[in-house]
Amino acid sequence: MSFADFISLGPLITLFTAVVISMLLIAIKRNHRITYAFSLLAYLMALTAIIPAALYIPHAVPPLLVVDEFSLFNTGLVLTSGFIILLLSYNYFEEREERKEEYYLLLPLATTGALVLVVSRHFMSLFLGLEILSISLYGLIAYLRARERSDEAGIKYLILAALSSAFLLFGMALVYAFTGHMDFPGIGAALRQAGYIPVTVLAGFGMMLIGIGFKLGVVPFHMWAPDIYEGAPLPVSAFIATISKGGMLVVLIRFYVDIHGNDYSMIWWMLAIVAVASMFAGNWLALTQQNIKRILAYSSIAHMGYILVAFLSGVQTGLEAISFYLVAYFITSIGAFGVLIVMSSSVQDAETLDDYRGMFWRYPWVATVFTAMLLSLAGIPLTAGFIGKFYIVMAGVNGHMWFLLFMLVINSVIGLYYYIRIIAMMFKAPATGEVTYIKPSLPVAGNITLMLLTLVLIGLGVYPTAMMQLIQQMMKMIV
Amino acid sequence: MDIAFIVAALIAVAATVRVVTCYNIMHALLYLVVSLLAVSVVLYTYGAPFMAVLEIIIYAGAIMVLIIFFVMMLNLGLETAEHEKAWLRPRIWIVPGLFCIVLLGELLYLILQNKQPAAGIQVVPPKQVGMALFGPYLIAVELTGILLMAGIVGAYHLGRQHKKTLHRFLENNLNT
Amino acid sequence: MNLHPTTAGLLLAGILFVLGLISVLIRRNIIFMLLSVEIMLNAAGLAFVVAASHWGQADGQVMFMFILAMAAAEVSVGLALILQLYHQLRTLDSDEASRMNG
Amino acid sequence: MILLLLIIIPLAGGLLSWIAAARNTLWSRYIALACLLVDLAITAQIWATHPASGGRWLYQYKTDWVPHFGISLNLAMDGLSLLMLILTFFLGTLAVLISWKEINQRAGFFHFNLLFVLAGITGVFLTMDLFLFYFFWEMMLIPMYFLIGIWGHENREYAANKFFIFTQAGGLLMLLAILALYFIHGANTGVYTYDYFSLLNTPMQQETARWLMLGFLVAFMVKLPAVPFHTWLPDAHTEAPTAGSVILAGLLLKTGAYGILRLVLPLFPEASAYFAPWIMFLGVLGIIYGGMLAYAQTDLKRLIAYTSVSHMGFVLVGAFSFNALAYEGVVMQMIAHGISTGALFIIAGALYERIHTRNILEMGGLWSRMPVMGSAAMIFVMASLGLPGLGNFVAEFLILLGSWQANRWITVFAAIGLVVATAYSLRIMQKVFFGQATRQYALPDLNRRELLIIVALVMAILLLGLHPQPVLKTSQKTDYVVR
Amino acid sequence: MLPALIPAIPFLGACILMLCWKRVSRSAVTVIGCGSVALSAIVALIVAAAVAAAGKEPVVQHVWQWIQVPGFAAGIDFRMDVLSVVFVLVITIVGFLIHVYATGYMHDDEDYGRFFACMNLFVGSMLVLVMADNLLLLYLGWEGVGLCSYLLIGFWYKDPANNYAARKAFIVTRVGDTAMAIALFLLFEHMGTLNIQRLLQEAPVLWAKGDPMVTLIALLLLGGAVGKSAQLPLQTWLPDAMAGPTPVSALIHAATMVTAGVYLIARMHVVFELSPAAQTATAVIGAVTLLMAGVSALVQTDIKRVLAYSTISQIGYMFLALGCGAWSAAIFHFVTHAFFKALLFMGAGAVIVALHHEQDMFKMGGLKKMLPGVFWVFLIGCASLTAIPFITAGFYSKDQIIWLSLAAAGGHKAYWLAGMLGALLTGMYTFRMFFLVFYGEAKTKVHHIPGAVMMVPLYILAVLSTVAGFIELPHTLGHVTLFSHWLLPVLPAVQLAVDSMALEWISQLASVVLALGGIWLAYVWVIKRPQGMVDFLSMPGQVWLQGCWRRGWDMDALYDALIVQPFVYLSNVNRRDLIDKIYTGTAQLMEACHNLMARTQSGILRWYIMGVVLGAVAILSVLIWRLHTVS
Repeated sequence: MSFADFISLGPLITLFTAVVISMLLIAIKRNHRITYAFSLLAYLMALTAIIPAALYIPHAVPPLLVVDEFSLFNTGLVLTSGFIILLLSYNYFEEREERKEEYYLLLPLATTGALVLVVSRHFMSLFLGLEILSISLYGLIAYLRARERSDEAGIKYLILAALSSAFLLFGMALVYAFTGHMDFPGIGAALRQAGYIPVTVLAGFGMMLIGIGFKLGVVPFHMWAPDIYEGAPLPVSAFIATISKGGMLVVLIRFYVDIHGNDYSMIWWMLAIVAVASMFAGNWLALTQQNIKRILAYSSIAHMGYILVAFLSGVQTGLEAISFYLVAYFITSIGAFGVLIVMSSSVQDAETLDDYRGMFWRYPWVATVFTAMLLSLAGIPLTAGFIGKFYIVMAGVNGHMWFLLFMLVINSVIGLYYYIRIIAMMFKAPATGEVTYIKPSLPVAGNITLMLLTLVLIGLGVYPTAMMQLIQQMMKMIV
Repeated sequence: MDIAFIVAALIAVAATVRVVTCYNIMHALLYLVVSLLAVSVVLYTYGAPFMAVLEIIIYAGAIMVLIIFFVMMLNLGLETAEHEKAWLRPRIWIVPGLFCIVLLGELLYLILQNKQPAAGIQVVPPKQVGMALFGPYLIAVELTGILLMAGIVGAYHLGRQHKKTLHRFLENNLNT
Repeated sequence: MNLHPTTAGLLLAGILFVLGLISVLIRRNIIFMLLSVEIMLNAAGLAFVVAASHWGQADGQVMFMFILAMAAAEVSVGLALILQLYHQLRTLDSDEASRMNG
Repeated sequence: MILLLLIIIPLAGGLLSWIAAARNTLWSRYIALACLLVDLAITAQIWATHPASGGRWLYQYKTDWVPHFGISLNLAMDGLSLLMLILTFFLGTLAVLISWKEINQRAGFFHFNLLFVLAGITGVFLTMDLFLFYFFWEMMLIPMYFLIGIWGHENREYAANKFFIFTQAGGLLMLLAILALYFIHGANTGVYTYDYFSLLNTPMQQETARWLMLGFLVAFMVKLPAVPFHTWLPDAHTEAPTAGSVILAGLLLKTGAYGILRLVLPLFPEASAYFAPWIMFLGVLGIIYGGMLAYAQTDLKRLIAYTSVSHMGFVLVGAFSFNALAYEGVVMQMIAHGISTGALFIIAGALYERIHTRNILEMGGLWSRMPVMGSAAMIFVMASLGLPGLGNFVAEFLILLGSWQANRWITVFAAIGLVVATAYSLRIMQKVFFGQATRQYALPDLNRRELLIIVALVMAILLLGLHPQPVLKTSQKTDYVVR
Repeated sequence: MLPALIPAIPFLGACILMLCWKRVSRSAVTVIGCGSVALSAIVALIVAAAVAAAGKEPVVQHVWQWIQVPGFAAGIDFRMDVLSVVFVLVITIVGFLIHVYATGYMHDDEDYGRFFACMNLFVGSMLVLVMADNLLLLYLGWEGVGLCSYLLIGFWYKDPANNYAARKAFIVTRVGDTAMAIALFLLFEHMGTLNIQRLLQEAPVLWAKGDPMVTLIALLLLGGAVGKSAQLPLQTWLPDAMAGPTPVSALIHAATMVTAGVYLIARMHVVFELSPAAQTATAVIGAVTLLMAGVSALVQTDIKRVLAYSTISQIGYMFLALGCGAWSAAIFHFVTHAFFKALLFMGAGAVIVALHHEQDMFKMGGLKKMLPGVFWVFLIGCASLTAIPFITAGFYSKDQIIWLSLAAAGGHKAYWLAGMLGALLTGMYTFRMFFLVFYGEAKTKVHHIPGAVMMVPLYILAVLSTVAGFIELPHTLGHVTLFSHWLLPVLPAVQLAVDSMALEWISQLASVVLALGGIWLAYVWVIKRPQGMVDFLSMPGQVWLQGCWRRGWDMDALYDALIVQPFVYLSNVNRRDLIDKIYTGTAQLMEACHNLMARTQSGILRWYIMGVVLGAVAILSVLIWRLHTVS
């Protein structure tokens, strides 16, 4: 590995090194606070490492990895999200689990997996990144051993993830068998050269889609999502909702672009069906759901459907839209889970709708944040989610996908119902009589984080230009 | 078509079918080992001697042993077999089985669509593998390290026995 | 039989893969499920090696090794989890682990 | 710049009054009132001084917002906008005043929402950028949703949800149409922009234009509301607090009409002409169907709500007549309906405050106890049935006069709608104020604050009826699509 | 400035009264209420003099521009020409008298001020109606008087029946108004203006005689007129309108507002002249109405309803005259009718007040001695209504109509016969009422003798009912044409088809005989042989017929069944808005989908794996399917 390789992969290496060091720290002395602080520092350092890496872009580390603007952008996104999730985690674990320190190993490890995904352009690194992510997540999901649902969620995720990995691998093998390449550009070139796409390769793509679809949580590979969101610790749910999905999406984009996915109508059709099914399933499932974690899970299914619409538009705007949407979605999801976290008591998660009854009148600021997040999910102006959805619709219109857009509109309307249901619940008058509410922990760090997230959310909603320019620049490079 | 391949393939499939149908978990595991051994022969016939060895050592040798050890530790023998018998009713497996058969049919059909020019099996010697592994794929090896570390940390955290002494809050909760 | 060797290898891998899949589907015992997933992973690995032999490349074999490593990690974490679950539920029935639904 | 100020004042005022409410709710009320009065003064000043002749645009303000997409902060005011703004701030001021005593809970947040709705409406009336239009269009929903959902009556949540979902659904279709227009324009001219003026003459296929036009139209018809998209309205109006009902009926519905005038017709003249008979048919259907529904209601606010459906049918009929007379009438109708229906809601609200029911079967004989309120109600009921001398008559007459040239049968049925209007309007008076009092109430008549509001409204509706010329003249500063 | 003052003063009075009648004393209300009308009357006289002085040139005044948009303009413009002068004078003078009378009649009412506010408003609106220079302003007055009529019929709002009557009056007239509005649209479409003078000037240029368009317009205008003037088929509201206080009935539902239709047709006579069909329609409507209403009046028990039907009948005469082209005759009858019908109503009002708001004639009787003043004026009114020859105004006006319905160019024998029969009926019902009220034994005690305030207007009107006829005398009796001559600048002289003095004599004689015959029949019926009549009337079939007549030929029931009930039924069926069901249905569908989907989230791991497998099968199936369709 050359010096340039080191610098380019700086964020990844920094983070992983930090994990090793922090493991040693834990071995020396178990201390929640120190480990926490060190992990935060690690993330910050990894974020800083992006700056020198940016000097070398675009830089390929053949054959596995490539560091370009797109990957650096997403590296930054992943790291920032991880950092925020970590910020929100401290109080959550403080009183729930006696052994909290391993969390600070597993979370950066999972983040590392996502970072690998973000920079990978090869089946091998894709697979390894995915598995690093998955295996860390097994541990994270089941982290709270005292909680009944954790194990259930963990085992479900484990079996399904392994199963879908198997599909992914088999699909990769098929592709490899008929193209002789495992790196994305190579596959693309081979297919171009062949002039046609062998059926078996298509079958391989189809099976890979299962593996990818599982991670993205799209129909019909979505069923795990609500159970895992419900069973996992809240920060981990936030992680799964954002980083895990985002990393996969990034690699999917790269793959799709490199193999010139637009050339193959078959893939388009598969994704289109999946997109429509995801939108409907997600929104229908969430409609009268009482558990907010599950609502968020279902909503994320629907959101992946929306993203796929942009994906399918086959225009550069679509990819830009995905990137923007991803940013908005990250902020929003983390914000929403963040609210759940700060509203949870030290032992019990605030997850049912009733826990939020009249919340606006008791905790106006947190409720405002939550409202902003939900409105962003619903795509209402003044929030980043609006611009994101606008961007997606714009891409769709640009690609003349009227049917898909129409479905999107219908689903946005359905989706609206359950978002405002939560909002309405928060604005209801508090229940009269003897009702014991969960006593929220409301940690200071969490509150500040949420406030900042809200500011960014609204900032992006009001002035998205800078972000858009960045994304456009970056997408020009990869297409 | 190599006879060795055909024989090994048949054994592998047969053994795997037994894994699927066997009630006793120990038997199933042993059948799986047989299947893995047969697969290792297949690997060998496909010019991957090193992989064949690894298959035996790691899969059959390490992973299966781990599982067997685990099963023995939990002492799951007979009781589980009874359960399996009770659970494996046609009513339960017929529909999924059908779908899987369909899937199998489709998969095989698609694989058979292969129109590549026939090329012989090329042996890839272990040295070449080693060169690749520590040449271009060095980073991948590093990543595998990370992967295993994640596995270890996860298994360590999850595998530890519960202490009955819970956190004070949880304790209160349980008491009340 | 005049099968293309790559095709033959892939067919075997496909059969093993689906057998594993059937097993995952019809078994309720979680250990069996884990086992079956291993079959599937192994089949995928086999497919890689077969493909590698077609192209005469080492890449497929390298991939096989990584799959092996991943399978090992998977099993270790999986067994740890199953252990936890067994302690809680006193059963390995995966259908029992369905307290979350809706 | 002054246009931007018009939007910023209520926004800032909203925040300020929310914050101030923590100290003293009275401050909050005064701040809200002051903001709206300032805006009202500004617009009135513009109205009073704007040159009779000269260009169409009184003010323009343009600055980049998201240049990446060709989105700009493009505000402009012509006669139509000016009139709508005056109406907005006028009714806004009244809305603050009527909430003075009615809203005691969370007054700060109430004013925050109220002012934000008004800011959104102001934005809609001012913006000349389609993206921005959509932005404001959606922006006013949320605070309105809160106004209904928090301070509404018993069934408020259902109503608020319904309102929100309906308007969102329409809005999203409009978004699709806006974007399609954007790309078509971009593809044809190479300039990707949301600028209204640039998009005005986008060349496109007739077929496409028709679809896009429908996208816009549905959004506006939901808001208007036209049959068959009207069913959110009775619920929302009924459940909203008085101020909410006033804003809804007086202003929100007008944004739909405004959208038709500003966007649908100029952007798609051919397509509009193509669909005009059908849309006019829907309009007249609304007039009669809404009227019949109004007649059957027992809930006073619901009754008034359905009268809105009926009256807004006239707007639809007029707007698609492509006739200068009808356009003038539509503008008049927007203003007059805003005032008369707003006033009726205020009266309904005042009644509710006194007798705690909206069921007209439980009322009766209230004239003797509240003669002033009764007289006021009589005036607005008469306005609602189109009595000459009051604003609505001028509006409806001009609309019918104009639409007669476009489609006779539609006009005949619309005119028959006036008979239905008589039936339901008089029913209000008969059930509420006439007859024997069923219960013994000790009812105070209008107090000084209410009197001030009502007098302002009466003056307005009388002026509109007897001397509508200033309004008509101002509205002529807008270029309508005339065939 | 003067013409505008005429309606402005009553409006001002109305405004003042509306705003502060609770705060000023009753006498102040009286002064404002009556004073404004009196002032208005004085101004009207001055303007009339000015018109006369200017050689009957109209006085036009533009007050302000009401509506001006491209292509259309309408101003608040008043125009006093000879026709308007006649109406204005009648309205203000009779109005003033009725106001004065009302100060007595309404003296004890708690809403005294409101009453005068509405009355003033009415006078103002009515003046706008007759002075308007354009049809839009006319329409304003037209609807304004409708509003006042509504307010005053329902003046005693506590009784739901009154409100019902008020509402009915408003809605039924609104139906006619709608027709009129459409006529306005048509006029505007073809002429581009609603200015009456320009319309009248340009109509003959634009249309040939008998043009279908002009017929349509004329018929629609007629629709408006029949609504307001309570002619067939929209006459049903007027009898119910008697629910209002009696001065209201006198002013609005006898003297002025109900004749607005007559005014409209006379005003738009050019249009009607262009359309013989519409003229025929007018005449036929008038003839049929006068007969039907006359028959109905015959069997009423309520004194005010008799007068109401009589009003309908008399306006029928006016319509008949209009239909025959005898414009000035119609207006002349309007004037005399205003006098004697106001007199009769107020006389009836005096009786009603005296009997403590008893309106049933069969509970009256023998009042001749108790209320001699009322008796005499009532007698004069009855005589005038019955058209007793030579000494009553009614004779001159009505006789002219009967004669012209035969002799005029648009006349017809059938019209004449109807007029004749009407004369008989008039005599019968008038004197049946008269005898029932003033003769026979007293059935109700007199509570209250009407004072001077009430009686003086009666006396004045009695005089007017007598002498007003002398301004227009037939050929046979001196041939004075002051009135028709006065109207000549506006209303053309009647075209005579038959001009035979002998025939006119015969006609007059016949009508006199019939009128007197009617009186005689009434005498026999009520006083001489009441029992015989009772026997006759209780014959089978007769009872039903009588009931039918009493109910105004059951037109109410007919409309009720045909229009009102279906409307109410449909409204009530749809109260919950069926269209909403589409949306709630969609919502329910969504919920059903949710429930369906939620069942897939069973929480069972194997089921989830099944999902994955299904997905795999689906993907590969799509692939194979596409493969075959593509290749």
